[in-house]
Amino acid sequence: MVDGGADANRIKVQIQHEDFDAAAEVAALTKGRLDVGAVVTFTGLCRDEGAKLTALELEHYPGMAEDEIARVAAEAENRWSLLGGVAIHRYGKIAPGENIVLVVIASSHRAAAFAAAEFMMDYLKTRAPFWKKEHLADGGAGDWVEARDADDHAADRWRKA
Amino acid sequence: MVDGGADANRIKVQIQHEDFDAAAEVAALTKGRLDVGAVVTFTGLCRDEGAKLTALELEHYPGMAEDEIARVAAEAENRWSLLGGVAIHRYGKIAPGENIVLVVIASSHRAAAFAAAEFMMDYLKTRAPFWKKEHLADGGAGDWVEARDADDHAADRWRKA
Amino acid sequence: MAPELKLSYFAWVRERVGKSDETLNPPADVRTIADLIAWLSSRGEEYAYAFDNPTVIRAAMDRKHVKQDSAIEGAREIAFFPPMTGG
Amino acid sequence: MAPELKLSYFAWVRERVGKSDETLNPPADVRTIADLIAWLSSRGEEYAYAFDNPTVIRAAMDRKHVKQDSAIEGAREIAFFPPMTGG
Repeated sequence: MVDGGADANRIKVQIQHEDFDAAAEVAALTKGRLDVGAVVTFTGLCRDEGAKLTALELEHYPGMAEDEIARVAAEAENRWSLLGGVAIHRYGKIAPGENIVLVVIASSHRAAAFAAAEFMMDYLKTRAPFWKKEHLADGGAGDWVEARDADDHAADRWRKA
Repeated sequence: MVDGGADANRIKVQIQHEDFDAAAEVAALTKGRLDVGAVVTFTGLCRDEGAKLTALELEHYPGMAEDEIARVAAEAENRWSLLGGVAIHRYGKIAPGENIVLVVIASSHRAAAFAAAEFMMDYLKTRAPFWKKEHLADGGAGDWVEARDADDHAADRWRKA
Repeated sequence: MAPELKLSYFAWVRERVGKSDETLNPPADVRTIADLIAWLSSRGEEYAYAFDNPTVIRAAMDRKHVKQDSAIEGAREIAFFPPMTGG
Repeated sequence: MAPELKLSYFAWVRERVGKSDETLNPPADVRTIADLIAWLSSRGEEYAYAFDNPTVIRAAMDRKHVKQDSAIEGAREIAFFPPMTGG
């Protein structure tokens, strides 16, 4: 068993415009490790909403975006027994079919990996300072995407748990 | 939006000895699609249990393994609005650090993708006819891995939902 | 003549029985999976050992999970195995 | 002299205010986030428009989420924005 030390088990957080490579992130997390039994990967992609959109523009609050996702990550590390993870959120103009967000969680067991990954996404959705503006296919000015009550409810679930 | 027809939204099931390429499966599921907003990937790996094991030997019931995972997949397609998926389970001798099982679920929204992927894994654990035998590092004859009550409870959760 | 029935064994059930499959003709009064387990157990030490604790034994009929009180009439293949540990 | 406070605006709050940030010196009786919203709203139409419906406005103080009844004393940077839609 390769022991990468305490830091190897921490969740890495990155905010970037560039695309990410989910497979490379998973490979880096599991490389040389024989204690990882479960890896859950969530990829969020830009949808075209039935050909309505040509892009989403993601605005973010630099500095706070990293800090807030790191706080969510620290909470996940605290709640579950994890062996590492990655959270990457893109900003800027993103076309339908492109990646927006990546969360990878490695653990010995699947229940912790699933729970931590879903928790990260639910919290990130409602707490990370990102806002999406639509670019419309018809050339018109798009709206800011409205926050969904379902996302608040999804995040609230974890308080009762 | 590329419409691959009804079959493009079905979950593909494969039982094989060979390793799988999770990234290639995800790429195939999302290629050319602009309606996928969420992809959840679960990879189950062989652990060495603190250097105790040199391998796991996975025995399976050919024919029934495919059928049973296909039944679990059909149930997931029925319960959630999915845009495609893959379930691959390996058999034979698998070394620590190697892949055992892959479940990928694509959906418009993350809640369905997470739920369907976790449901697939919980059901697959307790219903798919696979059995693991340990190969011990000290050369001794290993035991058959015992079924965990936690897995039965995980599967039972979905009945109440 | 009783119909032929293929029996398959997996994991430690297979190891204890000493074979992975066989074709047998159970008598007519063997009507359920539980009857079949009892009948097999009477056929020799290896079966008695394999079916030592019938409550942990799982069964599949024609590749579908069945309970031990299920009728076996019409079955072509019945498999016995311990609780599954895949995934 | 009142201490300088950096204010940042994001998404449609930024668009309505017409700038992404500015440095202001709120009067001493502006003690909470809610006070700050009320004071800003009194400074011009663009602010009144941005803070039209204060209940939907979210705030962060020195890059941490805060409620509108939070005291702003000691803050260096306060940001206003709509509910987040990342992920």
